[in-house]
Amino acid sequence: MINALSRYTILFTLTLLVLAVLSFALIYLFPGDPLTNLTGLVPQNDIQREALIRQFKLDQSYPIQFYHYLQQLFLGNWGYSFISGQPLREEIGIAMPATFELSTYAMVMALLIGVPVGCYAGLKSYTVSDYAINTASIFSYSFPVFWLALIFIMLFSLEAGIAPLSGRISLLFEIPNVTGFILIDILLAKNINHGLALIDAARHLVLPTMAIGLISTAAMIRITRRSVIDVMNSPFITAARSRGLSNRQIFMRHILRNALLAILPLMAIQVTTLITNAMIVETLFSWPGIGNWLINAINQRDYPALRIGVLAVSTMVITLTVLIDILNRLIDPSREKFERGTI
Amino acid sequence: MAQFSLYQEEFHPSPWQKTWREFRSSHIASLGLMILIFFLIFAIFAPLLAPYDPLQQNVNALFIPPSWNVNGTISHLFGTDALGRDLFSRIVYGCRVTLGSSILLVLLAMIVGVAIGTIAGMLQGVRSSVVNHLFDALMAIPTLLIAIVIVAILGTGLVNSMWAITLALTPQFVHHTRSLVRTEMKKEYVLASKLDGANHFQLFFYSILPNMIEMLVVQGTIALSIAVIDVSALGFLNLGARPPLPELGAMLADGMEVAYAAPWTVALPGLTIFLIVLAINIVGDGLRSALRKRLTQ
Amino acid sequence: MSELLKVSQLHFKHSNKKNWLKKPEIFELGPIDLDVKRGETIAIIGENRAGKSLLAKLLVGALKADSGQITLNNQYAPQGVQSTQISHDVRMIFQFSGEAMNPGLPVGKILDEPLRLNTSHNEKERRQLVEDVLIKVGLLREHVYFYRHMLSDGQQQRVALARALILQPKVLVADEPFAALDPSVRSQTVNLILKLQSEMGLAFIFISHNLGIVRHLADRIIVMENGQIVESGKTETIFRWPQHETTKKLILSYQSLVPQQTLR
Amino acid sequence: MPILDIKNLTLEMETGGTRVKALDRVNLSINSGEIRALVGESGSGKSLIVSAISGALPPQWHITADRMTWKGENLLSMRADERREIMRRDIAVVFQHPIAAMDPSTTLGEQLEESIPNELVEGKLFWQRKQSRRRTAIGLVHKVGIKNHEHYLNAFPHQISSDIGQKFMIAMALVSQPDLLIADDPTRGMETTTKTKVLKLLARLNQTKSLSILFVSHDLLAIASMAHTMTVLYCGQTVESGQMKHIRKRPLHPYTKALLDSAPSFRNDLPPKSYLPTLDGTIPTLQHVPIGCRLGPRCPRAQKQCVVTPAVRKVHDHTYSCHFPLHMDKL
Amino acid sequence: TQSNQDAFYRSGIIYCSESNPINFNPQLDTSGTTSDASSHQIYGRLLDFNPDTGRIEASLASSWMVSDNGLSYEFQLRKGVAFHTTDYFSPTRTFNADDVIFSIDRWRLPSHPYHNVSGGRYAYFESLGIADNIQEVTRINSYRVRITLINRDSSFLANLATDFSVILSEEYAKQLMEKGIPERIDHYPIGTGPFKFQSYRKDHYIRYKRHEDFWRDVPLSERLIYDITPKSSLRLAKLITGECDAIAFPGQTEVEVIRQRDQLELAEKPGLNIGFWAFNTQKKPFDNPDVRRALAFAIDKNTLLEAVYFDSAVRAKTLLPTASWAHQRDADDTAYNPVLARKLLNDAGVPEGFRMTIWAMPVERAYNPNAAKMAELMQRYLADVGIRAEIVTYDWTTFRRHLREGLHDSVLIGWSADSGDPDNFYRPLLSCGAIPSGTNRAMWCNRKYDQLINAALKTEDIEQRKQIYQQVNSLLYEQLPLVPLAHAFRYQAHNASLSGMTINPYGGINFSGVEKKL
Ligand SMILES: Nc1ncnc2c1ncn2[C@@H]1O[C@H](COP(=O)(O)OP(=O)(O)OP(=O)(O)O)[C@@H](O)[C@H]1O
Ligand SMILES: Nc1ncnc2c1ncn2[C@@H]1O[C@H](COP(=O)(O)OP(=O)(O)OP(=O)(O)O)[C@@H](O)[C@H]1O
Ligand SMILES: [Mg+2]
Ligand SMILES: [Mg+2]
Repeated sequence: MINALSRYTILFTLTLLVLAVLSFALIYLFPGDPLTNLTGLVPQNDIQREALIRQFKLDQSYPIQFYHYLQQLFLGNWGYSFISGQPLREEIGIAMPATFELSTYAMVMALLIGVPVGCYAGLKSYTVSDYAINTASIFSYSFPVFWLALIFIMLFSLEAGIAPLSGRISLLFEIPNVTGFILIDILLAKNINHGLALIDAARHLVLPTMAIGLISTAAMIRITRRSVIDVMNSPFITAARSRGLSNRQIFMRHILRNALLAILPLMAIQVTTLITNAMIVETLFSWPGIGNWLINAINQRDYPALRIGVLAVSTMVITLTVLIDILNRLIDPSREKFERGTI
Repeated sequence: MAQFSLYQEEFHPSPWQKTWREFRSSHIASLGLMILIFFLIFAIFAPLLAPYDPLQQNVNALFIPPSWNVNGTISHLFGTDALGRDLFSRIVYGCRVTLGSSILLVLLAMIVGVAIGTIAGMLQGVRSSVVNHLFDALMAIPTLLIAIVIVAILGTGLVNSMWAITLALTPQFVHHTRSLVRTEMKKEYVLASKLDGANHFQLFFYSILPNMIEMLVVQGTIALSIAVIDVSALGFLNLGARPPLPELGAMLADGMEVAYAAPWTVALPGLTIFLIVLAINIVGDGLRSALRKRLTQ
Repeated sequence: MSELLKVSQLHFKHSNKKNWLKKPEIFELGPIDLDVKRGETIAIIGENRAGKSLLAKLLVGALKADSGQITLNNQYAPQGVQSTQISHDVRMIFQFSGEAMNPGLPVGKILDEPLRLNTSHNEKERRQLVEDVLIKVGLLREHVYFYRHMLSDGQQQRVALARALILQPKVLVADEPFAALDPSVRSQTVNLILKLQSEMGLAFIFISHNLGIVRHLADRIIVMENGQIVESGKTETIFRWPQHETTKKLILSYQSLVPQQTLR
Repeated sequence: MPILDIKNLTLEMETGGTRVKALDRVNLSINSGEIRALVGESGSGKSLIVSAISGALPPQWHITADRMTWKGENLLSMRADERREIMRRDIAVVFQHPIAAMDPSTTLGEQLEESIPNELVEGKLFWQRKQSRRRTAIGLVHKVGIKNHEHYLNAFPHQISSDIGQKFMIAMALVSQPDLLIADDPTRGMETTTKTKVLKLLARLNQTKSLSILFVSHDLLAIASMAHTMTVLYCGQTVESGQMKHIRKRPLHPYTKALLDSAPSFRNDLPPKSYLPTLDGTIPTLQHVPIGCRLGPRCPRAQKQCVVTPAVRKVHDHTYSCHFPLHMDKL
Repeated sequence: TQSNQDAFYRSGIIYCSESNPINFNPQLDTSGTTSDASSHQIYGRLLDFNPDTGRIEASLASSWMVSDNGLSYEFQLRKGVAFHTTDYFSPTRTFNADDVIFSIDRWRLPSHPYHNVSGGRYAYFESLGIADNIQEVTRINSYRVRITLINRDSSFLANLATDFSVILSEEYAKQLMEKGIPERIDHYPIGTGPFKFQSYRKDHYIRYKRHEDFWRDVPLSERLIYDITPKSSLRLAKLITGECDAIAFPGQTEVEVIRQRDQLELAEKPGLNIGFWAFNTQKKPFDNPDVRRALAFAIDKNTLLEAVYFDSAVRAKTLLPTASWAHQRDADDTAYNPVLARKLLNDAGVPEGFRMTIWAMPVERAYNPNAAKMAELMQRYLADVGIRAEIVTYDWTTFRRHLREGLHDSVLIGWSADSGDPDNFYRPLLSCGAIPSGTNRAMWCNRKYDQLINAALKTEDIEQRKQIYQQVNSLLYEQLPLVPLAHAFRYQAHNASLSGMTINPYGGINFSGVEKKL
């Protein structure tokens, strides 16, 4: 196991290194001045420019530049947003948790609803309820998330007026950003009406979470159902049954376990989809997350922000996938090689 | 000498034909396929089917509701948009742009992915595992990010967004090809071919490729549904196709500006994307279960 | 009888290091000396994991030995998969499993492959050869269009045999060719091999756990244990006067199963 | 009074759009303390019978029988939980593919311990029970001839070879001290020494614990050495059934004879390297079974009447279904 | 509890604005977004326009005197006007003459230590050439200031009342300079306005708090929040769901929706603005007036008006809207004539398939509610005359940055007047001095034009000025550096629960006196 872990660590570092190289290359690939792309600073005159170039070692060879770049990344000097002039680390520090929070809730929703429903459909495979669930899930799964979100907005916000359509919380609340997770930050905040704020935040959360969550839930149902059916049809379940184990025992000890083990690697893909969907939905719900931030950055041609943002998100996603991968390996002894499947 | 009584069938279905038979026996899957073909016909014969030029503006016909609305006219089946363009024609062309470009890029991703995946699968040892891991990692990077980077470098546009999606889809094919090649390579018939003196190239073409086609088709449908969603999502976010081009996602984004005055400009393109994706998913699902059925038999 | 295949000091070491916690499972094969004469049938017997399959693979060149050499017709045969001479003259039938035949290709294509790769016949000649060999192993011409899923186990085994025979090899190596076959199909296969041997002068090396068949078919027996040949000799000698412990155990337990009247 | 009694078991299933009879009026009965062998070619439906008895068939298959009783209780009309109870207490099954029949995500030890019925576990507190389970498991593993229990109890199914798997399956089957053991090809692929050991174990259990065994195999040698009675199956039909020694001496059905003849070990008169007697052709696929006697096209004695399914005939306790049985003239 | 909850939601006003301000100092930027976010909220001016009459009235200057030659202006300042107290600044004194002098000298004097802070471009003042016309600003006493001009300027007082002539705190500036962070003055502003700046997050919000010591006695909401929402449809949606109390620039198509809803109120007024299509006259072939004329002939203005403004606009012939006293009713206008257009293009040597860019604003403005749509319409018209137009759009800030760099071929943009004076149209839009300041989108410089508009300022005689502007109009028709398109209505939509909202003809939104009732 330690062997595998160290292998993972090496490969993971390697991947991050590749990402770092790519993001470093972006300095030169993006249009405009490499210096600005790197730092987000616009030198006012040539003297300042020279000084900055020397400071960021842009006059040195590429490897040295890259080394310096890595160093700065580690030290947390990620440069400044070209547009707002804020340190990028701060901006990402606010935007990233927002996306993460949204995805987490959607994921929790997908797991809490998707897995039991998927199990149910799998156990009742080829019955009416299974067909109904399956049809519903393939429908939900086919929604383009942006359209679904629009429909939600029209139905629930504009027509029914149940839930607000933008932001994380009414702007009247002033919630200091501590953890980046709004619900936690509300609890940490002082001088506000916590109950009111929590309700308000929850109402803001409902629609975006639903929009992302519905698609992920549908995917989860389909994965779980498939996996449960596969496990149920496998000979070892027949064998267990003929050993006289009770249905409950079989389900809890054998079906569930093996089905979930098969689901886990697929979750890695789901995480990617989920975060992509979260990023798209953010732009519709004005959720102050990383997706919204990146889209704004591209509209504003804020190259330093783009570079760091892309690096940050891909690092996050890859870290998550690798973690799931390792988890999978830890708890699933039987899988020799981790294979990704499909829904 | 042994005499065989041969129970000859009318024809000898190849595995692929068997899967096809299974597929056709499912009504839902066939229906999905029909819808998909319907859209494909839209895509291919758009110029013949569309009653108007999708770019032709008509200021005298702004915001005409769809024909089923009391205020609608039959000359504009789906109504018109904010510039008086015929929405039906735009959607027909939209299928062409969105679905057509998706198919193209999936094919491209497939070819590249299979090539790399095969090489990675046939090479053993460290090189392969590093390549594999890197591709796995790349696979995790959301399309949106890649698209953002590409758009930042090359500028917006349908073609640029297509590059991005191709780039994002390729690892998936690499991965599946690689794992398939790996498992196939362990099988005895491959060893037998090797003993016959087949080189890697021959092994691939005669032993592995015939067994890969189904995986490719299934994987292709998955990739296609992702591609359609991605193409339109990027269009929607203004990172892909540019406004006058009738791309479904871009049309949707366009319609959002006038969502109150003309809700159908949001509803219909969205519905089209949804139906295309749904049809692809149903077909993919049908294929997979047909495949599964064939394999368990 | 002339010496066809000569194996000397063949050595193979394999260490299986899957789990870092435990000691690597080292498996060492050999050194092995063996010679095979024309038309001779040799049976390899031994316990599970004795290295029988490994030896078979080494013989046909599916694996590369660490040291030692194999000479074919007094010619040194280079080791390894790409050696055409070996693949031409020493052919292998794999232990029956669902994977011995490519599921995506029809029988005709499968049989065509060795010809295409190893001979310079044109399309038509190859087709002719394929049909000939199909008939030889007791299948029909029409079977060229069949896919794996349309054939029964026995027929699949015949295709494997056809594939081995199509290049007119001198030595045929078979890894448990009968184990998974039904009694009647098994007898058919045994008969087929016997017939081919007498027709083509084929040397036949096979691995089997079925001592009944071994006794019936083999001229010579090789007993393996732990990667070593512990005993070898004429069939009757081995069966009547086993020397090594393992052999004794094997023969004894076999005879304890065989109904008494046959021993009388 | 047989403990398991099956009469005219028919199993129909849908394959490739057509409905086929995979089992056609199969009769099988096992007496208490008896070892019955079930022989037949691959695909003849042996495993299907095993599944039918253990109730492991997919629900969409149609199963009918005139009689299918366990100790007088009708298995077919039984409620699922009653049947499960019987399976847990009285009948144990060793499946054909041992590795596939084990949960890939659980260690062998756990699975073995899980199969130990609660009433056989000593102690009240859970760790005592746990220890007790472990002890029982180790004992069992030793019993079936696995020495290195430490290693194998903590191993996962994919880490073991199939002969170890088979032994484990047997251990798992024996754990509940059943009345009937159904063993589907338990010795496939084992080399002779191990095979003999396993067979001896089964025979001993049969004698000491009066365990009835349904021994499914096409290894005639193994069967002949231990079975008391034997049922021969061909293509989903029972062709012959009776005392082992009778059948060996005087098989009535041409197929049985061909089967016995094909094993060289049974024939001391056979010169080495001579052709073995055999039937032509192979077993037909289910979609293309001939009407009437399914052996028909392959049978050396086939005549016109063979297109009618032969009735079951009985001579003493020796049943057969053939229009033109062998040796009958002598009887 | 319910009442608790109501009280809380009533305590603040949320305004959905259309874009990010560049900073919080309107001196530095002509964009309405920046001034909306700062001038009336954070700052005060010496003079103000009365929102109803449009007349100049006293503000921080309690009274003023103009000398007879029109060159000297003396202002009496209001006493006891407090600056904001925030976590980044605590004033020790109230507003006085030093603040006025600092505020004017900052943009007036290139030698001023603050002049180069934040880029040193003061677009509005530069484009009108005001800085060069001021001789000096003198302090008479703490509450009295005199401004001396070089030339007579009939629009001078009006300019002091515009959104751009805000009063900054001199004390704060000094403090910042000592700390070495002078540029903070434009990002963490201090003023005397009704609201004090609290925090800003790009693309997200701007927060203000009530200025407790505001000198005017008007009701003030406790909190003011700008919710930055670039999409007009989304702004309307938020207005409907009550997430915004007021919105900037409701889309023209949405006006009906707002009218139909009881809980929403829509105020409209003919706006003092002009939407136009400007050519980058420094680029070939747009330096050729014939090409520009050809392009102008290629488009049908009436269609644009119909499709983009939904007839809530007046067709523009000149730069001046109908409401202006200098409006010329009978001015020449280009008519739709594609044949002529093509001919002119051929004559000018512009080939078929010529590619050009039309830059379309990403945001709604009063003068052009949907530039992208207009660009698409024009794209088709241009295609008819064999020109392939590509539509370019960026985020608003970036868009204007690139415009200033002159990267465009042509651009759809416009101008909202800041004072009613005609010079406020002619000078910033097309004078040579306005090129570096970035308001001259055509980058067009014409001596004769400059002479004419300068002459117009020298006289107070309305008729004479009208005469001059007619000459200017015909010069513009000849040269056509830009094609005037429309003068649009101004709309302002807000929730009916807001009271005290007024619509300002010169643009700019003001939340003092606005209250929310539930
Ligand atoms: N491809 C391989 N390369 C190296 N070692 C192998 C390989 N395959 C198997 N081994 C190892 O070689 C040893 C011998 O295995 P082999 O399959 O030759 O035994 P066998 O005698 O054929 O057993 P059985 O009777 O069960 O088939 C085993 O311990 C196994 O771990
Ligand atoms: N799940 C299934 N679906 C369709 N057909 C099946 C299924 N299982 C078994 N069969 C068919 O039923 C017949 C009997 O199969 P069964 O497994 O009982 O044979 P067997 O006698 O056990 O053979 P073997 O000796 O190889 O184990 C075969 O023809 C097989 O194709
Ligand atoms: Mg072996
Ligand atoms: Mg079986």
